[in-house]
Amino acid sequence: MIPLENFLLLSAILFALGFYGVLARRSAILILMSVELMLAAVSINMVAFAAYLDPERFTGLIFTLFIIAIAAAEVGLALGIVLRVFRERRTAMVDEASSLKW
Amino acid sequence: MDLDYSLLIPEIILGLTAVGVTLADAFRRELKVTPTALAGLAVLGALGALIASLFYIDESKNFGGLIAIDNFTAFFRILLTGVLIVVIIGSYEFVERHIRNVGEFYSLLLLSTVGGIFMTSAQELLTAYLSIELLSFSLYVAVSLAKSDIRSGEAGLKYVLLGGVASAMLLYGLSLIYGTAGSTTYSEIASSFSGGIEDFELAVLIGLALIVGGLGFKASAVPFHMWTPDAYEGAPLPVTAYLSATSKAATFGLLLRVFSGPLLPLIDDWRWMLATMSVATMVVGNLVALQQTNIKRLLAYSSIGQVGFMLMAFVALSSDASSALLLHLAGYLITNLAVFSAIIAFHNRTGHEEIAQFRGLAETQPYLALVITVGLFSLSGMPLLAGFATKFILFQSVASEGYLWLAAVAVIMSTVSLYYYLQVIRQMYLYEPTGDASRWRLSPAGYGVTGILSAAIVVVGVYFGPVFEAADRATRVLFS
Amino acid sequence: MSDSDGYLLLALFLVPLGTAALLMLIPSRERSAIVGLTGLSSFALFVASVYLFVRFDFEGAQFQGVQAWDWIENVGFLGEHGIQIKVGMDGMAASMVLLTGIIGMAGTWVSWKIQHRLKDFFILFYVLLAGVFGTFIMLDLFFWFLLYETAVLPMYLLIAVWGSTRKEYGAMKLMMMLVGASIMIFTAIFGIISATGTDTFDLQVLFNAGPGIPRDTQLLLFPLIAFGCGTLGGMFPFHSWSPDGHAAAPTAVSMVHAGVLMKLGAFGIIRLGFQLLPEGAEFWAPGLIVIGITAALYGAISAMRQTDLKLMSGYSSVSHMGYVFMGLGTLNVIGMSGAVLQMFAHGVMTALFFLLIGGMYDQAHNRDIPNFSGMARQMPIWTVFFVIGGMASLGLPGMSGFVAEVHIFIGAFRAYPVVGALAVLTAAITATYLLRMFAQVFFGEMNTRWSDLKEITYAERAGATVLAASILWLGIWPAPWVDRISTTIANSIPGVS
Amino acid sequence: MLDRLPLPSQLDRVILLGGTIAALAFTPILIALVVLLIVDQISAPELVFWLAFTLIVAGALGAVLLPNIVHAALSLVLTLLGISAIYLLLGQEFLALAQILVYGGGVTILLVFGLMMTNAADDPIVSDGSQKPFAAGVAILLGVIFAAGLLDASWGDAEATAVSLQAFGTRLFDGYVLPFIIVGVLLDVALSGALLLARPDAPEPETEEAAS
Amino acid sequence: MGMEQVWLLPAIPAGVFVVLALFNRVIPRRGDFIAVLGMATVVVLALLAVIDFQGSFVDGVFSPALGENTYSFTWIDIGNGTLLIKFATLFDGITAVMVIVVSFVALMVFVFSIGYMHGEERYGWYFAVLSLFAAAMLLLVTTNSLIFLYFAWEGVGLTSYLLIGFYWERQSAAEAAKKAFITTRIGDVGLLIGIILLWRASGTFNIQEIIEFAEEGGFGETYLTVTMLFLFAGAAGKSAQFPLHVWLPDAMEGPTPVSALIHAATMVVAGVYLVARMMPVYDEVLIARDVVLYIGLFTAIFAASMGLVANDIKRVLAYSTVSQLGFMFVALGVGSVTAAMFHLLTHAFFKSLLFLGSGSVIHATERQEVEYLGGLRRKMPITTLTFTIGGLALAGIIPLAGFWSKDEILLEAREEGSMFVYVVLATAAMLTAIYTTRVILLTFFGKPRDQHAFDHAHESPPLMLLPLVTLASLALIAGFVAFDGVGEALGFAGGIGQVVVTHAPHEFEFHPDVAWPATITALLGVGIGVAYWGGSAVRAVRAREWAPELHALLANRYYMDDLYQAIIDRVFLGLASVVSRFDKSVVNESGVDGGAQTINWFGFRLKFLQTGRIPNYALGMALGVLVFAVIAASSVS
Repeated sequence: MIPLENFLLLSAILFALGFYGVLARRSAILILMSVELMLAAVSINMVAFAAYLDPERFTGLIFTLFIIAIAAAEVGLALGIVLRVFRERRTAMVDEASSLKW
Repeated sequence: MDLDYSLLIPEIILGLTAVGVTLADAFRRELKVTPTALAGLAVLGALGALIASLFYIDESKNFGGLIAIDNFTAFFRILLTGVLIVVIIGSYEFVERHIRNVGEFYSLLLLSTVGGIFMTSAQELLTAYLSIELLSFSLYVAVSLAKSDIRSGEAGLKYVLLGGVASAMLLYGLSLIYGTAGSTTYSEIASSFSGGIEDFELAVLIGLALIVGGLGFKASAVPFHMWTPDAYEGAPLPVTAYLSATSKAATFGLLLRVFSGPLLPLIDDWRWMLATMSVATMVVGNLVALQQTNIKRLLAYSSIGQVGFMLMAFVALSSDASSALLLHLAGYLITNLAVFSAIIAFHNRTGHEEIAQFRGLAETQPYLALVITVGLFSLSGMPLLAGFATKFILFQSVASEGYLWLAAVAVIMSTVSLYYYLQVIRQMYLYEPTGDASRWRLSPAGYGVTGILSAAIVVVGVYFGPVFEAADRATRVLFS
Repeated sequence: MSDSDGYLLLALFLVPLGTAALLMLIPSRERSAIVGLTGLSSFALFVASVYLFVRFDFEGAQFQGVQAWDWIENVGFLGEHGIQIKVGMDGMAASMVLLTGIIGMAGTWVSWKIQHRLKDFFILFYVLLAGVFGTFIMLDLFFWFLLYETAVLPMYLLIAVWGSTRKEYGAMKLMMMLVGASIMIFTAIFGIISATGTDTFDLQVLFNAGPGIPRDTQLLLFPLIAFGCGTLGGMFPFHSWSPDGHAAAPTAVSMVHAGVLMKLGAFGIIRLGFQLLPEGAEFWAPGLIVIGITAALYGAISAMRQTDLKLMSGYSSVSHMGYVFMGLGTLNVIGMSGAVLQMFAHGVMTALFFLLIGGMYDQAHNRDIPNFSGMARQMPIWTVFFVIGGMASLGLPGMSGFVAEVHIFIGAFRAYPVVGALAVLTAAITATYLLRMFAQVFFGEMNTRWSDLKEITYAERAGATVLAASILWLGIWPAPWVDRISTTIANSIPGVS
Repeated sequence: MLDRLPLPSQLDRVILLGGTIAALAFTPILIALVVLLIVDQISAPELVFWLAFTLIVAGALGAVLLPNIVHAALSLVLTLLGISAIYLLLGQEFLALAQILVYGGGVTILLVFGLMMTNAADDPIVSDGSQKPFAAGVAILLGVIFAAGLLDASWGDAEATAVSLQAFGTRLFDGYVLPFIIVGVLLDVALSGALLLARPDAPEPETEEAAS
Repeated sequence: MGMEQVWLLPAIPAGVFVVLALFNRVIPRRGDFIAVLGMATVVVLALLAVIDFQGSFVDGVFSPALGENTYSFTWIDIGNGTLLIKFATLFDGITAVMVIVVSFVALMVFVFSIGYMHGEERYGWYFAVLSLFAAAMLLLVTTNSLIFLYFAWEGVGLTSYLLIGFYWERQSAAEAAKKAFITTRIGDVGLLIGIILLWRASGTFNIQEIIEFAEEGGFGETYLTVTMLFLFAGAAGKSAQFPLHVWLPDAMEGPTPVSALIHAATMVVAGVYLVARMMPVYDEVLIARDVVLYIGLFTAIFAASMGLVANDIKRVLAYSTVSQLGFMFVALGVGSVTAAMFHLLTHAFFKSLLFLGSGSVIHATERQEVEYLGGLRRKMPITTLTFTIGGLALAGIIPLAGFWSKDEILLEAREEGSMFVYVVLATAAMLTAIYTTRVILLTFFGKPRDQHAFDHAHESPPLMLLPLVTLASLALIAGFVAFDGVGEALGFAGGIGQVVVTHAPHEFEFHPDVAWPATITALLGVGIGVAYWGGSAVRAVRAREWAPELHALLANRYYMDDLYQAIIDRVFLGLASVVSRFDKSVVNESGVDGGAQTINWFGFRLKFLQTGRIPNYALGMALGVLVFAVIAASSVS
């Protein structure tokens, strides 16, 4: 049977990749997508732990459910803000929206 | 499993008020409600919640093992609803002028307050996380709600994206804690950790690092603070005030619950993290503040510095230190709100927010100048004002726990802070006003709020006994 | 002095606060009302301080008129009587209170001629006075320090708004250095409380617990107190706020600041340093001596080259405060009594200086020594007072300065003869620069440029008279001060020979 | 805005690209895994796991590396699908379902719309930020440490147990009602906020010049 | 009025001072009569005290009943006895002499001043300060406590400062006053140090107790030597001994009566008084005494030589004062209080006489440079007569007062000191005779050189002549108090040698082997003077042309003033400006402002971390977590 470590490894990799996206990308939407990857990594963790270590209460599963919901909500909200910025600046590139600094 | 919803009446009131405000706003034309009326409605709701929460003092129940109803909760219920009331009254004129959608705005504030209260009262990671998000989401929106201010959108963007990253980090940390402790309720986590973590020490430590990072973001602690100045500057003034008040208070409430509860057994593993963060925070916050020219940004950095002071309480975590922390928190909120309401009043009249534009305020509006001066002096810890007493107690309790060096750093930094506050005071008192030097008056609300708050500053500064008492009773719950 | 006098002690800092509060209610244009109120309350304070000084029975208990009101207790780390408003007076405090009463009154009088925002000035001024009075008589460490800081707080605006010349710079520097210095006091207080492990700020409790602090801790904490309070006392090398600050400050503020506030620093060293940390004091006393004599010489020599009258008296203050620290460092009852005497003597003397300089500057808007000559013809009364002050400052017998300095010298000789000799020499240097200034400013051909200067106002004359009178009194019949101070020193400071 | 949605022209290219990736990457892996399966080195679930693993990692790599926004978005879809496969593997059908619905259905479409409305169609190629090297370094380090932390721990040798949908439901609705309510409120906040922000300001003079 | 009420003597003029200082503008005649009356009472009381003093001689030895001659109260008492400062008075031979001299000369000067200062703007103030001086001086000579001695010591210094600077509109006067005060002050540093050192070992300020302590050998040898040298520094400063003599000639800027009282008769002899008073202690440490001796010796001849060429009549007298004080110190140096006090007494009379005489000259001619005077004898005979008497007394012509006292000193010098001392002293005596003659000749004889001044001249009013005559007569007879017969006639136990002593009292005997040479040198000096400056002083002029450098050297007072000036300007003020520059640039700008700027600079650098770009912010967060994680990991494995 599949050992728990495999899933955890997967989530670690996924989280790192997501973080890489956040750090490396310029488009706000791509950064959002990377955040989604990180959240996905979390969900994998949660589910895996729940399934392996906490089968009778499986709080992790519920956690995951909420995470999915919140992830969706976050995307929606963020897109709204991105659109506002885009309307004001004609760009969705985060490093071009940097009038606030120092 | 029966759930006693009566325990949540204050939150329910807030929530319903939010709905009511939204509806009233939606049918504005039909019902002919003015924005001011909406504000009034919101205030009524908040007031109701405040009064309602008075009935839960010395209660010790919990709601389905998720929400604890105890003195700690009561303390924050009163604190946060109070903040809400002050912010709304102090800023309704501003809101009507500069906010896109008034009803939405007020309902957001109400809901975020609910989120804040749940943060401080949660007994379980999932609830805690969701309350954090409720607060954050409302603030994401509120920050970007400014009409025709290009900075607002950018601030919102930064806040929401980085907030997303932060909550991802936090969640990953939580998942590790969940995995290692096998549960998400504080008490069980505590018991399982106190049993030792040899099997998966590194995993737990990483989890701690991630949690510290994620919560550090919400508390805007260095190096997770960088959204703060931009968000504060970009957000409409009331939101800035609210950010610096509610979101900080709630976060520290949550931190206290978490670090004095589930994570207490691991104190030696996270103490140094918080110590580092605390020192870095006060140094960076205060030093960079020296360079600011915009009052909102200045206050942003100064609030970062304050966070540094408050984090000390966790390094020296103990019942005394925590009650001192709550005392300082209360004093800080009062002072901060006083300053902000004064600045909002100033902005309503002049539309300025550059420090240089405060020239000669002592000529044109001596009262406002006095309030701002009192507030800033209090923030810098000058005597007779809240800042001195609360800082003194906080630092003393930290020193008494054996962290004299940390207290020393804090004192040095609070002295540095005096310098930039004096820059503002200088502008107001030393120079003649540019443009018209004619006197002007505040709105009654402006006089009321600022007056009450500055009075409170002085009272807390000289006779802080009652507040300290309350804080003490609140924290005794945590360390019983 | 009966305990019922404790209520009077309480009044000493409640009255100024009340005055400030009342002033807020008076509309600014009611000048006469403002003058009346301030005159009344300053006179009341003066009378009270004299009464208390007289009533203090130096053969009685160490602290007299002790009254305590519980303020905050049994919460957090605070235990029984955690923080209380506790007043009480010992011999030192008695003389300091008297000093404050005198200078406060004189300062009030000379400030009446201020035109710009008189009311706001007096509000801040009285908060300042409240802080000073309170610090001298407070027996609760929390409130002690609170009031200590309160005495510094109004300084910035007082100087920056009503000051002269480089006022912004002076004010900012003064504020930052003094508040910066209280970093050390803060830290030391935290250290003391946590080292004694007491759950109360009651100073009398701490006086008993303090000596129990482990030696190394004391050695660590004492310098913090010494430099922290010393900065306010213009201790070399942290003195540099003092000349600029005084030069910039308005008359009354210079008077109170040089006259009383700098003494607050030395007072703090005695209260917190010597009374709480005897072993630390014993260890560091030689350091104090060295700093003291250095400051004395350094200040005197720097004063030699100053052309601005206020800068000159600023540096001479540094020099004279050097005597104070030296006296403290001698660790014997003579020297330390001398130090406290010097605090009083220098207080009235320097206050007189600043009063006179201000009285002249307000008309001439010029303080450069080379610009003046033969002023004795134009302003004889001014000159006479100035000479009295000067003679006191250079330690002429019959004036306050001599009595204080001779004690310090004797004490110093007892401890370290060489230092004593240097100290006496310093007195001669002081004479040199003062007499050079006299010869330039008062004597010689009258400089016609100033022929329209008037004699100082009656209010100023009155103030100057009070100060000069106290200079002479202390100089000719010092017993009242010496008895009160020396007994207090002898009884209250552990390990003083 | 649907008229501005240039999917068809994009789509075929995307399908081509996906096909090639599948052909180039998966075939050898598939073959390798099948061989392993045949020689009984791994069990069937493991085969599925490794397939999903590859899919997820490949999709994630595409999502964070591909210069073309649209491609990135689509490869994100691959990842999300792969994750639902993982859920299935762990026996959580309900979650897998939710994952596919919410992500594959909702989130992705949202993202694509967002892309389109921010003119990604006109110039879909986005260069990466200047701090790419740091990003890579930090990400790799994080990944390594996390992996280390997770792998050196001794999790015991428990088995994954499936949770029945109705058990899930009961637990959710008696234990976690309050969170459920909170999330409801939260979604309301998010969506109304999104609407509010996405909608242009009520026409006011300064808004025009702010928008322009 | 007995010896124990002697505190009244200072008290009265002190009271006068207070009254005059405050109210002189409202009192008629500016209150000068109050001052004079006050002084007169003092004289009377002084005489009464002396009579009481005479009564307390038991067969020729001064042995008052215990506490009979003293009055005391406690001024400061710390830690009951740790530091005990008592005011106490003392009355013995030395005091008697001083009291008489001070009160009497003061009275004379007061009277003279009424005429001399008439019409001055600050007439009342003048008398006020003069009374204050009298008070301080009397306190100085009557107190028994070193602290109060210092008290009075500084008091006379202050009054001297005020009176030298009386004409402060004159820059020179202001400068002179400053110079006097500071120079004496430097000496006073020594005095105070000495006093405190004495206390440090003996634990008391009471002179008698200190003396006993010293005689019991309570002090260490070296310690005491150093102490007494410090003490002598004070004396030298006040009595204008080399090298602190520079202030006295300049002090002549003050009104002439002041010079007569303060800078001739009384204040300047305070040093002599002090050393005499402490003589038993000096006897313990002969090194210190020798220092006194040789300083005095050098000063005597050094000052006399400058007197030869000085042009200002008052300056000549000033130099002679310095020189005569030198004589007294020589006497002390050889251990003879008697001789010193004797000379002090006579010198007080004739020197104040000379000053008052020159005062009346100046009053008449408003000139005081001898080269503008001359031939005044026809205009002002009485002044001439009295001045000449004084001059001859100073020159030591038998049988005038000066002769006897100087004779006594020469005798002591030869017996106690060495031949060298004797010779030098004799030379000094001759020089004295020379310059005295010169002044007399140039002023009163020969032809008037400044016709205008001469025409303006007139004899002084009787009020001014009265003191002159009185003092002149004293200058004639005062010397005879040396004879026991005279002393007994006056009611004393005997001659001054019997009364004013620290060692065994000794009778007066006449030593022709000393007297003759002394007389001869004196006459020789007079002769030289007449020879050079007689008539139109041709020889003097020629002498000047013969050795101009020498003349320049003397006229410029051996360039000592210039040297001091240079030291003050270059060294002292140089140091001062270095220090103040250090304070400005290092302590203030680098230390304080620099610190502030550094902090600001850090802030300035740090703020640029806030780039405004989301990825950077995220990177910050990532790094934060990473660092925590890495440290944690390293802590684990």
